[in-house]
Amino acid sequence: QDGPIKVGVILPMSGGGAYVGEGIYAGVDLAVKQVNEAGGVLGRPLQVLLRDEQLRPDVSTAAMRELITLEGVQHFIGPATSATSLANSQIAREEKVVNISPSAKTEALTAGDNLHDYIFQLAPTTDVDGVRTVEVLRGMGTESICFTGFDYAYTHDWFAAIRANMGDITEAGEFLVPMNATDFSATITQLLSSDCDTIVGTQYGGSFIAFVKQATPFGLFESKKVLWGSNTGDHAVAAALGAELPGGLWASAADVWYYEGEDSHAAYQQALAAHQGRKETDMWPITGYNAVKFLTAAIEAAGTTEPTAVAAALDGLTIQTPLGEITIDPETNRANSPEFYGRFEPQEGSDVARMTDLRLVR
Amino acid sequence: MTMCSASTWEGNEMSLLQVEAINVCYGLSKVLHDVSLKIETGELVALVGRNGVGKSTTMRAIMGITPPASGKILWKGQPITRRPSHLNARAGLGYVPEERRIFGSLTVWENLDVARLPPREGLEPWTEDRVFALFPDLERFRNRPGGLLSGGQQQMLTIARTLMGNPELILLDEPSEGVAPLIVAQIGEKIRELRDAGVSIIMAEQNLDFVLNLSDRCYVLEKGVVVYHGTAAELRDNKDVQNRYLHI
Amino acid sequence: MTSRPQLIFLACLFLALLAVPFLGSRYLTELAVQVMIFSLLALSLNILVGHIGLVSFGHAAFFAIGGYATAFFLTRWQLPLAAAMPMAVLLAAAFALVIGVLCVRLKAIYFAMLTLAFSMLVWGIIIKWKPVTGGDDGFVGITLPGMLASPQSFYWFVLAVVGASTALMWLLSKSTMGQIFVAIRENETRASFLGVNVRQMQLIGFVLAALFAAIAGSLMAMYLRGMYPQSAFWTQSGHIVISVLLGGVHSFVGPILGASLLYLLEVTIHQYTQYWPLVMGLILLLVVLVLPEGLIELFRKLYARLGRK
Amino acid sequence: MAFLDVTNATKKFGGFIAINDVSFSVEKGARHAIIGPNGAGKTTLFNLISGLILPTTGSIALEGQRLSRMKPHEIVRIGMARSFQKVNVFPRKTAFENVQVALIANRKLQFNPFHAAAGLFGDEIMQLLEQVRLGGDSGRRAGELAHGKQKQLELAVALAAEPKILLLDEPTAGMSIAETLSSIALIRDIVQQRGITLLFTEHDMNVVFEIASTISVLHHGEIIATGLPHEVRANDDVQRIYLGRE
Amino acid sequence: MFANPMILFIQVMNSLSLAMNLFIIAAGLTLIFGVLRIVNFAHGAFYMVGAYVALSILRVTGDSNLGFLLGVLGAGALMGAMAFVVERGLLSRLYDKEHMLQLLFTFALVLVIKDLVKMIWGSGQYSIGAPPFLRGAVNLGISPYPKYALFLCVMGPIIAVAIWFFMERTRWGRILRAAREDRVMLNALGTDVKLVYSGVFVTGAALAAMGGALAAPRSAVDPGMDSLVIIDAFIIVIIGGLGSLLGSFVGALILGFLTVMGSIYLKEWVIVASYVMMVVILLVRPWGLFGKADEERH
Ligand SMILES: Nc1ncnc2c1ncn2[C@@H]1O[C@H](COP(=O)(O)OP(=O)(O)OP(=O)(O)O)[C@@H](O)[C@H]1O
Ligand SMILES: Nc1ncnc2c1ncn2[C@@H]1O[C@H](COP(=O)(O)OP(=O)(O)OP(=O)(O)O)[C@@H](O)[C@H]1O
Ligand SMILES: [Mg+2]
Ligand SMILES: [Mg+2]
Repeated sequence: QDGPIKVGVILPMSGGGAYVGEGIYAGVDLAVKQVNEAGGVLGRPLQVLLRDEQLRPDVSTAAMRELITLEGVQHFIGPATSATSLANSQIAREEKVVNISPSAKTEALTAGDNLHDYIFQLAPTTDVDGVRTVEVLRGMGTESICFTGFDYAYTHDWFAAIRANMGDITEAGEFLVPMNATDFSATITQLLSSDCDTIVGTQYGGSFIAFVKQATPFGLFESKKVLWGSNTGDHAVAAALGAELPGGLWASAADVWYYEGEDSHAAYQQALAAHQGRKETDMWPITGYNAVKFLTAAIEAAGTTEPTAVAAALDGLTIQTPLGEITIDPETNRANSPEFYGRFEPQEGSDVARMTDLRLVR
Repeated sequence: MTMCSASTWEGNEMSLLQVEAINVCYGLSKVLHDVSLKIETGELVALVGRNGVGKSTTMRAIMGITPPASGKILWKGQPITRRPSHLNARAGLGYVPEERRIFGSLTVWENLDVARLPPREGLEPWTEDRVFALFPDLERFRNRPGGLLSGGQQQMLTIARTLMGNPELILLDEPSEGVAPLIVAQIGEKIRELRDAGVSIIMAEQNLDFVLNLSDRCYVLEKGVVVYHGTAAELRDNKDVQNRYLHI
Repeated sequence: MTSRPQLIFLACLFLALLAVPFLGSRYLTELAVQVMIFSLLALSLNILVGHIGLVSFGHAAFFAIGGYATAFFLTRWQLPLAAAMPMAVLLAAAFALVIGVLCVRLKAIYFAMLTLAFSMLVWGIIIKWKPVTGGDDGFVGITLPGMLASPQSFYWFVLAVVGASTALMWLLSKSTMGQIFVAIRENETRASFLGVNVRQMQLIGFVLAALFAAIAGSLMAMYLRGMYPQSAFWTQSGHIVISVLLGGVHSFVGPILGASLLYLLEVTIHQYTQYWPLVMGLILLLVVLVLPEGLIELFRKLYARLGRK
Repeated sequence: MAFLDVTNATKKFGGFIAINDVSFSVEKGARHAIIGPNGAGKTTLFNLISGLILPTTGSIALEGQRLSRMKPHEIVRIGMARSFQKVNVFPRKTAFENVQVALIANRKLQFNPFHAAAGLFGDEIMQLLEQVRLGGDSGRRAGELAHGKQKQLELAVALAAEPKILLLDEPTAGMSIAETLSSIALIRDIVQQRGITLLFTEHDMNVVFEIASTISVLHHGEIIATGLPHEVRANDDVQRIYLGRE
Repeated sequence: MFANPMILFIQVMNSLSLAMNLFIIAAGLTLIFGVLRIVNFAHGAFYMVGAYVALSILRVTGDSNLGFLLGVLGAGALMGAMAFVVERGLLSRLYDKEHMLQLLFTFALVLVIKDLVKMIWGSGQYSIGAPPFLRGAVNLGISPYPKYALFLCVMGPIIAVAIWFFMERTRWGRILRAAREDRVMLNALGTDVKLVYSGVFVTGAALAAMGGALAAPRSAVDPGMDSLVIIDAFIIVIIGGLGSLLGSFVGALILGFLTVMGSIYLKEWVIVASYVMMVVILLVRPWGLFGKADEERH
C-alpha cells in the first residue's frame, strides 16, 4: 500500500484548552515535517489529520471513530487531557489502533483494567511526579505543606503520590476549590493563616494566573515557599505573567527553551524556533514532537504500519529525543520521559522570569 | 348608495390626511382593497362596518404599524406611506388602539409621561393636569400600575395617553368599547370638545348612535372595501345601507 | 405545518435509514446512529418547548441520568440490556417527576433557569460521586451485550428504538393530549378556565420529555461505551435547545432537521478547518436571518414548490 | 340555598377595597346581570367567583359547594365556564381548534396521548361556530381574527365547555350591531334550552335588558341595587351614577 | 475561623469584593435582559472582548494609571461600537420574529466572537496588571487588604447607583420599561424604539466589556474566560429577579458571600452551592428576590 501514512491527531483546539492543543500540534507538525523531508517512513510520507477534542470525551471519541471509519486512520496522537485520553483509549482497545498519549498524566490511563496493548503514555504519571516533587521539596527545606488546587483527578492523584513519599514532612491542610472557580481569595486567606512553610498547588493555565494575581497583594508569596504542579514551569505562563510572576516559585515543565544542557535540545529548539517564528517557545511542542518520533520509530522497526505490529514495536522501544534517550516500558506502556524542575527568578534585561537551578529530572 | 373611488376625491385643495387606494396584506391574505379616504382639519370622520371589515387595519396602515403594500398616504400633502410610526406620531398623528395596549407595569402617571411630545402650534398643549381634568378617575389612580386598572379605566388611560402627544389627528379605535353609558356620553362630549379645539379625529365605532351623533362624515367598509361614504345625516337616513352593511 | 408532508418526510427518512447499513460505509452507519440519537433528544425536548411552551435549560440532566444509569446497570450490576435500559429510563422519569413538580410552577425564563439549576446539581453530583459515576474522568468502558457489539447490529437496535420513540411522539403530538399541550403553550389561563389542570399537564409533559431524553442518553452511553459529565453540563442543554430552535419549534420534524444539521455541521466543518466555531457561527447566523422560523421553513417552501409542479 | 351564593365577599388589593362585603345569590336558571360604572368591581367579582383570585374574606358557593379554595380548573370541572373581558383565546390555533380544545377538556380526553385529535368533534364544533357566525372563519388563526370576531369566538369557547353556570364578562363589547343581535339571541336561546344559569356584565343596556331576568348594580365594590330590569332602570341612584341622561 | 476576628474580617471583605466584581459583570446582562428580554449568551464573549481590547490598549500606552483608564473606556467604546453594528445590521431584524430566535442568534454570536478573538489574539494567556496606584495592599486598621479589590468594592455601588438612577428616576428609564412591555405601541406614541433598543444593547455590551477590563487585574485574559463568568452572571440576574437592578445587586452579594464562605465550610461541595441556592430562592420566590410577577388582567 502506498500513499501517505495517516496520523490522527486529536487535541483541544478551541476554548480555554486551545493553548495546549496548539502547542502540542506545533511539535507534531515540526516532527512530521522533519520526517517527511527525510523521506518519510518506509518510504511513505506522514499525513496529519487534526481534530478538535474540545476537552470533551464524547467529542474526542467521536472524532477518533470518524478518523478510523472514514479515513482509515490506524495511528493516533492525543488527546491532551486525562478524561479525553481515558475515553479514547477504550476506542483504541476496541478498534485495535495505536494510541500515543503525549501529555495525559493520570495513572488510570495505563493502570489495571485500562492498560492494553495499544495505549502508550509518554508523560510522567502523577506517581512519578510525586517522587520527583518530594525530592525537590526536600531541597527547598520544606517541613510542612499546605495543599491547594482544583478538585479533580490530577490534584487528588498527585497529592496522594506526594503524601506517599513525603516521609517526615507534615501536612498542615488541604484547601480545594471546584473546577472553574475564578475567585481564590477565600483559599488564599486560609493558606495565609495556615501553619505551613510551603504551599503545593495545582491550578493551571489562566486559573494559575488568576491565583497569582489575587494572592500577590496579600503577600502570600513573601510569607510562604511555593511549588506548583500542572506544568506551571511552562514558559508561556511566565510570559503571560511577566513581572507579576512571583520570584521563588518552584515549578516543573516538560521542556524549557533556555535549557542549555544537550546539543540535541539546542538543535530541536532551533528548528522549533524557526517553525514557530519565535525563539521563546512553550513546553508543549516537545510532547507532540516525541510522540511522532516514537510512532515513526516504531513503524520503521515493525517494517509495517499494521497497528498490532507497531504497538508491539513500541513495547520497550528506546529513541533519541531532544531530551536524551527515552524508553517505553514494555510492561506498563509508560515512557520514562524526564521533566525540568526549577525556581522562577526575574531575569536581567527581560520582563519574563525564567527557572533557575534548572534540573532535568529523570 | 354612492361608490367612492380614489379619483372622486382628488380635489385641488390639500386635505389634512389623504389615503389613496391603499392595499394592506397580512401575510398572503389581502384585507384592504384600494381603500381611499380623506379628512380635513377639524373634521370628525367615522369608519363603520361589521367585525373584520378592516377598520382597525386602516388605522394601523395610516399610523405606519401595518404599512400598505401599495397606495399612498399623504399628511398635509406630504407622503407618509410606510413611514415608521414614531415619525408619524411626532408629526401629529395620535393612535388609540382598540386593544388598549397599556404599559401594565408602569403607573398611570408613567404611562402618560412616556407618551409626552412637544406642544403643537395652534393647539393648547396637553399636560397631566389637563388630562386628569378630562378623566378624573385616572387622577385617583395616578400611582397605580396601568395593568391593574379596570377595563374601562384602561380605555380612558389609552385616550389620555395619546393626548399627551398633542396630536392634530387622532385615530380613535372603538373608544366606547367597555365603557359605562355615563362615561360613553362624557367621552362623546370630550371628543366633540377636542374637535372644536381644532383636533381632527378618525374614529372606528360599533355604537351607531354614538357615531351618528358625533361625526361629520362616515365611511362604511365591507370586506376591506369602502362601500359607502357620506355625511352622518345622509347615513342616518339611508336605511338601505344601514341594513345591508351594518345590521343583519 | 400540516401533518401530511411531515408524515411523508418521516416515512422517506425511515426508508432512507433502512438503506444506510447496506451502503457499506461504517462511517455513515455510525454517523447515522449519532444523528438519530441527537434527533431523538431534540424531539424529546420539543415536547416541552414546542408543545407546552416551556424552555428547559436542564434537559441534558435526563439525558445524562439515562446514560449513566444504563452504564451503571450494564457494567457494575451486569444486568441484561432488557432490564438495564428500562430501569435507567424509569429512573430518569422518576427524577423528572420530582424535579418537574418543583419546576412547572415557574414561568418562562425562571422555569428555564430552575431546570438549569437542577441539571447543574445533577452535574455536580456526577462530578463528586466518583465511585458510581467515575467523577470528572467519566464512566469509562461499558460492557455492551454481545448481540449489539457489531456496528451493524447496534445500528438496527438504535433505528428500532429511535423509530418507535419517534412514532410514539408523533402520535402524542397529534393526540388530544398534544392538542391540550399546545393550548397550554398558547394561553395557560384560558386553558385552566377550560378545566385543564395546567400544572398537572405540564408535569406529564415534563416527565414524558425526560423519558425520551433518557432513552437517547441510554443509547448514547452504549454508543460511546461511556458517559461523561459534560453530558449533564448546561452547555449540553443549551445545545439541545439550539437544535430545536434551529429546526423550528412549531412542527414535528423541525427538531429532527435542526439536530441533524447541527450535528452534521459540527462533524464536517471539523474535518476542513480548525476555525469551525467561526464557520458554524456564520452558518447559524445566516439561518437565523434567512429562515426565522427555522429549517422547517425551507422544508415547507420546498414542499410547496413540489406540490405546485 | 340558591344556586350560586356569594356571602360577604371582600377583596382588597393592598389598601384598596375592590369588593366590599358583597352578598348576593343567583337562582338556578336565572339570567343575572351585574352592571355598574367602570372600576366598580364587576370583573373582580367574576375573578373571585371563577377562582382566578381568592377573596380576602367571605365565601362563594355553587350548589352549596364552597368554591373559595378551589383552583380555576376544579371550578370548571364542577360546571362553571367563563369568558373574559379582554379577549383571551389561543391565538395561534384556528377558531376550530379553539373550540375543540374546550371540548377535549370537557370530555377529559387530555390524558390520552393516543386519541387522534384531527377533526375530532367536527360537527359539534362547526355548529357552534355557525351559531356565533364564525362558520366562514373556522380555519383561520384566532389571533388573526378581527377584534370583534375574537369576542364571538370567546363566546363559542365558553359555550363549548357545557357549563351549568356561565359567566360572561362583557360578551358583546366590540361586536358589531349585527353580531351583537345574533349573540343576544344565541345566549338567550342556549341558556334557556340547556337550563344554564347565566351571570354576565355588559355596558350595552340594550343587551342587558334583552337578556337579563334580574340585575344587580355594583358601585365602588358594593351592591347598591338588585331587582327586576324595570325596577333597576327606574332606580334613581342607578340613573345618576351609571346610566346618566337617558 | 470566627475565633479570629481579623480572618473573619478579611473573608467578609473577600466576599464583598467578589460580589462587586460579579455585579459589575452582571450589570449589562440585567439591562439587556430586562429591557430587550433577550437571554444574551454572548454576554460572556463581550466580557472577554473587553479584556482583550484593554490588553491591546495597555500594550500601546504602557503600564500606567492613564493607560488602564483608557483601556477600560476603550474596551467599552469599542465593544459598544461593535454591538451597534451587530444590533443594527442583524439583531434588529429579529425583534418581531419568534422570540427564542434571539437565543439562537446570541449563541451563534458566541461562536463567531470567540473564534475571532482566537484569530486576533491567539490562544495563549495574557495578564493585565492593576494600575500602579491600585497595586499592593492598604492597611484597613484591622489588617492590610489588596487595593484593587477595594477599588472594585467602590466601583460596584457606583455603577449600581448610576444605572438605578437612570432607570427609576429619569424619563429615559420609564421609556425603557415601556419598551420592554410593548414596543409597537411605544413606537406609535412617538418614541424611536429602534434607537432605544440599539442604545440598550450597546450600553449592555459596553458594560460587559468594561466589566471584562475591570475584572482582568484579578484574572487571566484567555480564551476560556468567558465561559467561567457567564453562568454566575445568569445566576445573579435570575435570583435577583428579571430586570431588577437592585435584585442583581443583592444577588451578587449573595453569590459573593456564598462562594467565599462556601469554599471555607463546604469545601469542594461549594460547586453545587450556588445551584442549591438558586433552587431554594426560586422555589420560595418564583420571580426572583425582587422580580415582579407578570400579573395579567383579563
Ligand atoms: N395579524 C393579523 N394577521 C392576519 N389577519 C389579520 C390580522 N389582523 C387582522 N386580520 C384580518 O384582517 C381583517 C380586518 O381586520 P380588522 O381588525 O381591521 O377589522 P375591524 O374592522 O377592525 O374589525 P373589528 O370591528 O372586529 O375590530 C380581518 O379579516 C382580520 O381577520
Ligand atoms: N390586582 C389589582 N390590584 C389593584 N387594584 C386592582 C386590581 N384589580 C383591579 N383593581 C382595581 O379594582 C377596581 C375594580 O376593577 P374591575 O376590573 O373589577 O372593574 P370593572 O367593574 O370590571 O370595570 P370595567 O367595567 O371598567 O371593566 C378598579 O379600580 C381596579 O383598578
Ligand atoms: Mg377593529
Ligand atoms: Mg371589567
